[in-house]
Amino acid sequence: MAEGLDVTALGAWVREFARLIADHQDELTRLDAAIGDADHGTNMHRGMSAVVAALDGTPPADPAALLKQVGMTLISKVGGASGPLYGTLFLRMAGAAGTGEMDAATYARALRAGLDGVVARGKAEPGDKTMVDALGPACDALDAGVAADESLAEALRRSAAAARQGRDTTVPMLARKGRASYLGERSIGHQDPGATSTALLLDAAVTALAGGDEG
Amino acid sequence: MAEGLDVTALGAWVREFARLIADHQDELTRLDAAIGDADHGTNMHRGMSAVVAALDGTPPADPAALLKQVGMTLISKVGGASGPLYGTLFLRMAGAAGTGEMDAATYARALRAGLDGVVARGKAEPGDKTMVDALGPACDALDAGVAADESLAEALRRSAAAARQGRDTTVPMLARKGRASYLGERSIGHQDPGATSTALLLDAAVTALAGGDEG
Amino acid sequence: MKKLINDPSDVVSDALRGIAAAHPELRVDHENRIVFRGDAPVQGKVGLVSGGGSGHEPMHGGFVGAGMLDAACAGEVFTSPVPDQMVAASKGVDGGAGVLHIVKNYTGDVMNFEMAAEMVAAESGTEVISVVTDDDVAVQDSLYTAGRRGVGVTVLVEKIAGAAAEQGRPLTQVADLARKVNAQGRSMGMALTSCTVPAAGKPTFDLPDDQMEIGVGIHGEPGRRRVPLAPAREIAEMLVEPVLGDLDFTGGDGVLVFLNGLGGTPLLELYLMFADVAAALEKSGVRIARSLVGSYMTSLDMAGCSVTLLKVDDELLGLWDAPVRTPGLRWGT
Amino acid sequence: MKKLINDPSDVVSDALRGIAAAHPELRVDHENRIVFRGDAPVQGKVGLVSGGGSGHEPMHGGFVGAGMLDAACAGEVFTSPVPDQMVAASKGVDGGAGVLHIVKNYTGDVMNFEMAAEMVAAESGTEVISVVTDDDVAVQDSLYTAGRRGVGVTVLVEKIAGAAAEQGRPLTQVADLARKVNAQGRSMGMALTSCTVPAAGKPTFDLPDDQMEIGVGIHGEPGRRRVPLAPAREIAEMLVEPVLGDLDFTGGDGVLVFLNGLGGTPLLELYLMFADVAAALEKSGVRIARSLVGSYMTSLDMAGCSVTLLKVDDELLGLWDAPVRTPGLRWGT
Ligand SMILES: Nc1ncnc2c1ncn2[C@@H]1O[C@H](COP(=O)(O)OP(=O)(O)O)[C@@H](O)[C@H]1O
Ligand SMILES: Nc1ncnc2c1ncn2[C@@H]1O[C@H](COP(=O)(O)OP(=O)(O)O)[C@@H](O)[C@H]1O
Ligand SMILES: [Mg+2]
Ligand SMILES: [Mg+2]
Ligand SMILES: [Mg+2]
Ligand SMILES: [Mg+2]
Repeated sequence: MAEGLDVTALGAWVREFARLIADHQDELTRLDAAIGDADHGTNMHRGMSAVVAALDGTPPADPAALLKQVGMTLISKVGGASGPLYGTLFLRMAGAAGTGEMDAATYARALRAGLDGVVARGKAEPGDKTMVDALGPACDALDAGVAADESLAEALRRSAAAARQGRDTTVPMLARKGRASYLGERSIGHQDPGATSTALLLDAAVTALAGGDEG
Repeated sequence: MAEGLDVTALGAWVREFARLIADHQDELTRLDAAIGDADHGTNMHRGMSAVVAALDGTPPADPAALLKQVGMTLISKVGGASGPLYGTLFLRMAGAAGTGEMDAATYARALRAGLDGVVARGKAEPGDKTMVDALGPACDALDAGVAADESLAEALRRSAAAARQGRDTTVPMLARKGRASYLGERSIGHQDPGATSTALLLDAAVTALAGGDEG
Repeated sequence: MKKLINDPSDVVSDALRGIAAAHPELRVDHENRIVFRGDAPVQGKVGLVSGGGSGHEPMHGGFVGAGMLDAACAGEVFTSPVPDQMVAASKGVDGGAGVLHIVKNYTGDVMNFEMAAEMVAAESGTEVISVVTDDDVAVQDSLYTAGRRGVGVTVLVEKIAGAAAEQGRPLTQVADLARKVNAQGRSMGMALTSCTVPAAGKPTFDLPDDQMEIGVGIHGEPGRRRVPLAPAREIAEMLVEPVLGDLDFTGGDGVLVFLNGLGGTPLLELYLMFADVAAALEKSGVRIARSLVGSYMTSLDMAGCSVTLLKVDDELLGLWDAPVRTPGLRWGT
Repeated sequence: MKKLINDPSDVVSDALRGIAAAHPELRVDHENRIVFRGDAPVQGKVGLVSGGGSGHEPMHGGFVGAGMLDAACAGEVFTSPVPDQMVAASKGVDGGAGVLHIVKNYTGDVMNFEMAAEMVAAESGTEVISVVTDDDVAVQDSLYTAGRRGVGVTVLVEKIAGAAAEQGRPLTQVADLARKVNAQGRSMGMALTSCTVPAAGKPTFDLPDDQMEIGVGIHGEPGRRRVPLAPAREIAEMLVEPVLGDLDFTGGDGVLVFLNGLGGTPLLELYLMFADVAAALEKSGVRIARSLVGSYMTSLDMAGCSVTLLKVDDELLGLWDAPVRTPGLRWGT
């Protein structure tokens, strides 16, 4: 796979994310049942199905247009906490993406812009037991990969691994944001559903953009 | 035990019935759950507890007064179908009882008057799957015992056996009266709760009046 | 048994304490277990008395107030009240124009109300007329049986007869209207789950996860038949079809549709069911003139619903729309 | 899963069809999933918009009508609606006097309403003020968390702010009143059972037969703690005590008590609970000025209840008593 990410590559990423969400829908809902309201899988699946349908309907011309379309679709189809958060993530990535092919550094900057958007919208800090705990480490890993001049594929693998690790760190955390926070101490010992779907987003990037497996 | 039934003997009968109802409360309710509304045990227990309390409070002077007090208490404490039916049974018995000791023939006439009252109130015919299917055979058996010059104890045993047998015949019947009638064909195969409590009434007579076991 | 109760044998008296606390505009006779209009007896007005076993709330206590009942007698759970209660209620609402007893057709209710009417007649000059409701098409009607159960139409009888009484109509007219509503109404119910009678402590019947009961009443009696779970749309057909088969509801001024929840079913599902009931009626050419959706005649915590159709005309519509001010139904001025 | 539904993913649109069929006086925008007052926009009146996830019926669609909401946006089950809906609703109720958004404090609801308000501001001259309700004392309040959930007080805010808007008061006053009600209200809830989200198909949590959850919200989230089942009287104490501990409700003009059913609990039990809640309040010297008992803010089919107390004064009482004409709450002329 080429080092630059064009609109086709990004489309493949988004579609792969939709596929992983469909596969993990029940798991995400089950995680949300434990510390939330049992809808995260349903929400993400509804949103990503709409995203794929929109991509099929009006194929966007460039990376920025694609990411914007994904963000807008999520905002207008998902609702709940994940709709505005994932929607903002993609909208902010669109703002940082431009219309040309994205290299590893641009991609890293775009994802961090997305993270900043999520934090601006949701006010979560690292350790609050949210998707930020998977997205933050993923951004750091990408930056590190770019700084170490890794290939895009290598950097993506590194960031997906970091996201999965970040996801796992949410288990012992006490939730301070989102519905899980209502549980207080009882939120401890459960994996955050949003961090879990975020890890899938980064896994999808490996499969679709790095041309390799998730490992 | 003396051949004549005085107010003490009748009081013992009613108290023994109350005891049997308490013992069989759950069974009666379970039978009613199958083809009715799951309250026959509760209803009879509430009523007979009130009857015993009333007997303790104001001991009646003679058989007629006792039977009337039982009937009035049941009517004003039970409700449902069994309240008016058992209430009427005792009220009509009171009318036929008089104030002196009852011999077997008087007792048989009184019980039949009770049966007639139940039929007048509830319009059930034999075979409708109601308490009439236990009470009717019990009256017939009592009459037969009296005609055969049996002792009171023998006649009571015979009538209790007939009531139990009548109760058992309700199992294959299709209900045409009471709540069980709503079930149509689905009422078949279940024993009628009212016939079951009526069999207990006749059993109580054996224990309390015939001085013997239920045999 | 998971219920918000104290001692199971205190359920009715505890709930009456709650009704009294929540509705200072009503007067509760705790000893006789009667809910009265605060201003009963209303002079010159026919007094409406109903009642029955408890476990059907808001029926009947929640239908006491201007434009509906004057008094409601609360029996034990699923057990008709005793005659003493109906006697006390009848006396308490007698404003000189006579008293109407509205009785659901159950052996126990009929017998206890009958005895009460006999006692009132013996004791006082109060004129009592009884109207018995028997609208449940799930039950085969026959001279030789207990006949059909009184279910959903009872609420409509209480509202419409109550409005007529409030207008000052005489007893015979109010009774005729009550009979007319009963004659023009039919119902059919279904259950997704059993209910649990507090004193019994466990579900009245067991129903597998993939089955439902069609043709249930409001006392946890099993229904006429058990069938596999089906989508709301098919359930709507199963309820509407026998109702329409029993009486012609097409033409005329249309129908009042009452979709009733049985206690454990939330309003979301009732509205959803109502959409499918309305669709089924439209398909059959039945016009909806009025509708009522909610849990008004419950069967403890049973999940399920019933559909009641009432053929209406201008008179019935006028009385239905007339003001009512009770805890359970309230509209108009 | 035993529910009166068709395809689980159609639950919300199917129920909206039912609301439209049952309430011709409302206008339902099926595409945007908005329930409007039939006469919206009312010129010169502040428009009240609320909304949230579905599964809480009658909230919010059942509170649309004169004297309460002008529009309600229905999200998926337990999922906040999307900004497009609130934008369309705000436009549809804008009668020139501005629009109030009543938002329950959940991350999703707050963010989606926030985005909607930004979009309305960007697109039109309509003034929007948002008031967020957060009355649930089960949740520890802190600057560093999502804060308290908005629960029962939301119904009271919608009623009281709705009455103020109906009287023609300006947007800032209506918003201030809404904030005042939220500030003076506190709630606490409990569950006997979990609920089942239709799309999930099984109960959100497992609760043994002898346990209950104290401190639940209205989305099937487990509560703060799990304790053994207890009599209603003790449950009343468990709910009232933390509410009274959070705000002084004694003295003054008394309180409005709102005892709410969570969907699977019948009215019989709610009245019974209310008796014990009233007794607990009396013991603590809290005077009941008004009460509301019923299932007004449900959590699908969850069995359980919540208690909301609102400190009232003459102004709030007047607005509470003011006429309201919605499917869920209806009184006055
Ligand atoms: N303030 C927040 N900031 C970042 N992420 C959040 C925040 N609140 C919730 N989330 C994420 O959203 C996830 C829940 O999403 P979802 O279940 O779809 O929405 P809802 O909580 O509205 O039901 C959580 O697992 C968490 O990762
Ligand atoms: N019309 C009737 N005639 C005689 N017995 C009847 C009649 N209807 C009902 N019963 C008896 O009453 C019993 C039910 O009593 P119970 O459960 O206490 O009252 P309810 O049916 O009102 O709940 C039935 O099992 C039957 O034996
Ligand atoms: Mg969720
Ligand atoms: Mg019974
Ligand atoms: Mg009964
Ligand atoms: Mg949600």
